Amino acid sequence: MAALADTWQALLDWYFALPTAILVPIAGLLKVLAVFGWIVINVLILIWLERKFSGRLQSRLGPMRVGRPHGWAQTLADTIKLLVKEDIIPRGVDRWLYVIAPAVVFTPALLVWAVVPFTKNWIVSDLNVALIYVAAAGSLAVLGIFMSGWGSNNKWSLLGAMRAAAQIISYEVPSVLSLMGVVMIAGSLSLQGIVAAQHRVWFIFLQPLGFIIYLISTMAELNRTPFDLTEAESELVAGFNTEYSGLRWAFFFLGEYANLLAASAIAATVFLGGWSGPFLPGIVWFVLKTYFFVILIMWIKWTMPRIRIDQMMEVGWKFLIPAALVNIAITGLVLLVV
Amino acid sequence: MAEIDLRTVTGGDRPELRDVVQKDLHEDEILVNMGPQHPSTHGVLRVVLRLSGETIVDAYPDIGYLHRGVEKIAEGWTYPQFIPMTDRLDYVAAISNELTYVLGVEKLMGLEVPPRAAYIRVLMAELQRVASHLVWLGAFGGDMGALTVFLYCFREREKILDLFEMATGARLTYSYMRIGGVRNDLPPGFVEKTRDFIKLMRERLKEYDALFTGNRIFEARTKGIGPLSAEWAIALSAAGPTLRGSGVAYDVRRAEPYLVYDKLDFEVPVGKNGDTYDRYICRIKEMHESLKIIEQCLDALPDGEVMAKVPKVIKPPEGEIYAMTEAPRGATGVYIVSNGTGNPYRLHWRAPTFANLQLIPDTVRGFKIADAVMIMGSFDVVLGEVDR
Amino acid sequence: MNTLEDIYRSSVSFAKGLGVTFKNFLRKPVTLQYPDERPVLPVGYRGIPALLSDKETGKARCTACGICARTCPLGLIKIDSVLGPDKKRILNDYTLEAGRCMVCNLCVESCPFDSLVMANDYELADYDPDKLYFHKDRLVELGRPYEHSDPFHVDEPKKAAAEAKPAGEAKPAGEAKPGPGGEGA
Amino acid sequence: MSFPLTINLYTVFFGLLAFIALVAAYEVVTNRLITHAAFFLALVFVAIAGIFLMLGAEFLAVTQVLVYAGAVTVMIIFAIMMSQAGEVKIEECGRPPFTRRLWMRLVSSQWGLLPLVFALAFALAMFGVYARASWPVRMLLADRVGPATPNTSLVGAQLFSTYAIPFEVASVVLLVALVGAIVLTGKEDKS
Repeated sequence: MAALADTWQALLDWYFALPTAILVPIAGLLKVLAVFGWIVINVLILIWLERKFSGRLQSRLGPMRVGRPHGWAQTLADTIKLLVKEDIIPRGVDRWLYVIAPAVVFTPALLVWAVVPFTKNWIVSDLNVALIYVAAAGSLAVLGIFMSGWGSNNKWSLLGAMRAAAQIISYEVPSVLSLMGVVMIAGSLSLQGIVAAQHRVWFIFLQPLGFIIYLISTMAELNRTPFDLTEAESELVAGFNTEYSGLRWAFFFLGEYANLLAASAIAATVFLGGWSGPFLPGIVWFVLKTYFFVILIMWIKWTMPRIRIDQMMEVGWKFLIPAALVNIAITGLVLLVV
Repeated sequence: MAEIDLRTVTGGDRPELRDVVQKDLHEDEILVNMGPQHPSTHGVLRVVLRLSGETIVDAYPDIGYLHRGVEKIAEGWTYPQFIPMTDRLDYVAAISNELTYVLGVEKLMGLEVPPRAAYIRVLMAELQRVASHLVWLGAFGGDMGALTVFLYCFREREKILDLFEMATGARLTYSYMRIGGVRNDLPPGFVEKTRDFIKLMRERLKEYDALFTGNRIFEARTKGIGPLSAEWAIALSAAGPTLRGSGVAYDVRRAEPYLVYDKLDFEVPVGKNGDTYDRYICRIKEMHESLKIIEQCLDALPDGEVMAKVPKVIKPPEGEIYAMTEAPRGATGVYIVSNGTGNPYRLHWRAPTFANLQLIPDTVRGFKIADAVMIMGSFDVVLGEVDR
Repeated sequence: MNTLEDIYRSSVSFAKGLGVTFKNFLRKPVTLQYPDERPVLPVGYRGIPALLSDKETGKARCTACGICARTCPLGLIKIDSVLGPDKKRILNDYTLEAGRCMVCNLCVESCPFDSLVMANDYELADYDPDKLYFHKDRLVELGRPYEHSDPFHVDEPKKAAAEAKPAGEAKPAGEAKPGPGGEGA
Repeated sequence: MSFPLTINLYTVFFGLLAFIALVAAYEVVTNRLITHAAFFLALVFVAIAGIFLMLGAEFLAVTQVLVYAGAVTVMIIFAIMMSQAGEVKIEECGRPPFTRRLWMRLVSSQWGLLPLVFALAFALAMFGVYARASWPVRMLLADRVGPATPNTSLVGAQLFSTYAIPFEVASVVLLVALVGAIVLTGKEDKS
């Protein structure tokens, strides 16, 4: 044990003695790897959780066979299955777009994690425009969906991509606007700053309207029921990922759950005080709050029927955006008065 | 571009369909094959959609992917042998098909079934109606993305299937009705279990209500979608809840009572606007009515035989007959021509969903793809019956 | 005002829906872990037709009359029999093409000697399609646990017929012709 | 902190991003598949955002991605898909292998060397500017030079003081464009 500790110390010493030009990129790489690992492990848990949770909601058991108790290894088995599946690129697809689309969909989910504070010190980069950065990263995913939709050379895919574009573009507006109230109170766009501003009271209590708008628009951006129009199974077969299979499809899946996790983490950070909390270490609070949102979103998903595309646009433009603007106005007035 | 778009796996469509769908195709419009392998066509229905954006300009249903030649098979089989085959027509409501068929043969032979058999038949048919409507409700929810309702409905249907299994020995293709009665009497404990089920079902129906009926999204997705006027429904001989949803209070059980329906107290729910929502409400109310009928049957169940005296070999006299019952999907009819031998000379099956299928183009026109899914779902199409 | 009412109504309906799913979350799952737990089959469950055998002798009760073979809508039953010395048919083999059987129960009902039964077995899949032709020995084995074809009550004529069996086919039903029961002979 | 023109990590990063931006821009101009051109345009925007980020202009970088890569590109792609350009099939374009395509572009096609020359000239100019200017490079040095001062407030203050009128005028112009687009695309209700 002592020898191991010595080796570790020696390694650290050696590392910190490195010139800056090498040290900084290595540190960055390590951070990226850590975040990637965090995402992959959590996605494995999330997929299992979604299956078990939806199963219980539906009076089922969910996976039970692979890995007892309660089929904990099911996702692992599925991952292996997807990895070894034959890689099919249908004839007539736009090869380049078809191939890179899954990566483009997944990358934004990875990017978001660069600014999410796990604890007081655990953060890849405390960007001072973190909140807008999150929105910007989210808006990139739509490009990937477009690539897959167009590249698949399939009408259902194309319809799914068109829907995705309309949906994500219109729901980005209320999503960002709903966060503005928080920014106005916190006086900072940095997520650490927002966490710090919540040391007395969580923003969910100061910004209930903003929270609801954020929740709805986030669910829309995540393509979760009632807003899962881009891959609405009963309408568009599988939407933009109709033609995908195997590893590429797995990337879409990974991206979807990574996005869910990221959105939940942002919601927990912005509205529930992030890692701050009594007694327990910060990381525990952070994970608890994140998973609270994950469960909430899953619960809504497995209860609601799906809304129609034009109705969804209507909700976005005619209800959420005005409501978000009203929220900003009220927040501004209150801030002026107080 | 249209030529290549409509290619099926076997290469090339039949010219009638190809020419029709491509007629006057505007350059803004695209043709999309919905089905025969599509998650929401409930089997192997194919609908060619002509879309402008997501709006449906026109729809062309194409059937025949499940054709088995049932009517021709009947000509080669004896009358009792055909009973198991009727199970395979509308496989979601097998008992109702059997009932239609045996009623037809009995009418042809002038047979009278014992009262107990008549009550058991009604009891089974109504249980089947609830089971079938549950399948429909679940699939309808699935069409709308509410998969949880799907599983709830199947959970409750499982209870009905348990009852059926108890009484008939099978869960899907019952082969229970016989010419002259039913195969066997109700097993001990069946009545009590059915009463328990009715109690449970009434409770669960409230839960479905909470998930759907008042739900804002559900209302937005169904109200005013796919309206069907009463005149048009009659003109295209729509059947079942699709017809009644449009406000036509026609129910074979009421209009031409068979078995003991004239002794039972039940209502025929009708809709007002004939939209998807009304068809939904009709079916939900029908489930309540069916539970009521089942209860009355259990109360009034007389003692006695369950089979009439029937000759060993069934050879109906020469003649032709049309018998009709109200199956869960609507008026199901059987037309039998007998030439006095042991096999039907000709048998024709009148499938309610076949008639309802004609309504698709008229009702989906001008709506979105998502609405089309809902509208088709609300007709409750079972392809086994359509293609025969 | 209309909008506010709408929002209120929607929220209430959503809350109700979430309440229902939550209530079901607390309920016990109904899933049956199939190979580990097995369903309790009701009396009279229809699995696959099997031959009933005599309790004492252990031999099949079948008299090779061939009515079942003619009743079967799909013609899956083949009976191989020889004419014994006392003009009685002796059952050689009884073949059921189980892979195509639709378990309609018509053969069991038609049997005048109460010698067929619907067995409860349902796990009869096989890798070799040829093994799905069930022969006499297997069918007798499948029918071993059952005493009568009618699970709820044994009606008298059939019972009598069953008892009368050793004495010969005193009551061949209606128009039963004692011809060779199948083309498989 | 000023940067001499030496080969260090930042120069490498800049070179990489600039190269990506230039190649992508070249493809935007010359690619015969209009959807591909649109996606390359998005790549240009992202690469430029990366350069902004290197220069410590986080707000600009993020806005660049949000508005240009996210929204504007999507609008362009949307327009392409809605228009009849979507009819062009990939096979009809007859994509030759990459090396031959490169050769065609460079030497023989009607585009010839022109875009490349322009691109190279632009690159040289950019590099000259980059070499001379003094950049507040903070992003990658955050650990060494301390936390960055937020430039969001700076941008905000500028927008609402010095550039208040242009800002408002621009927003009115955008509004007019928005309304115009709706009027132009909104079809008459036939029924």
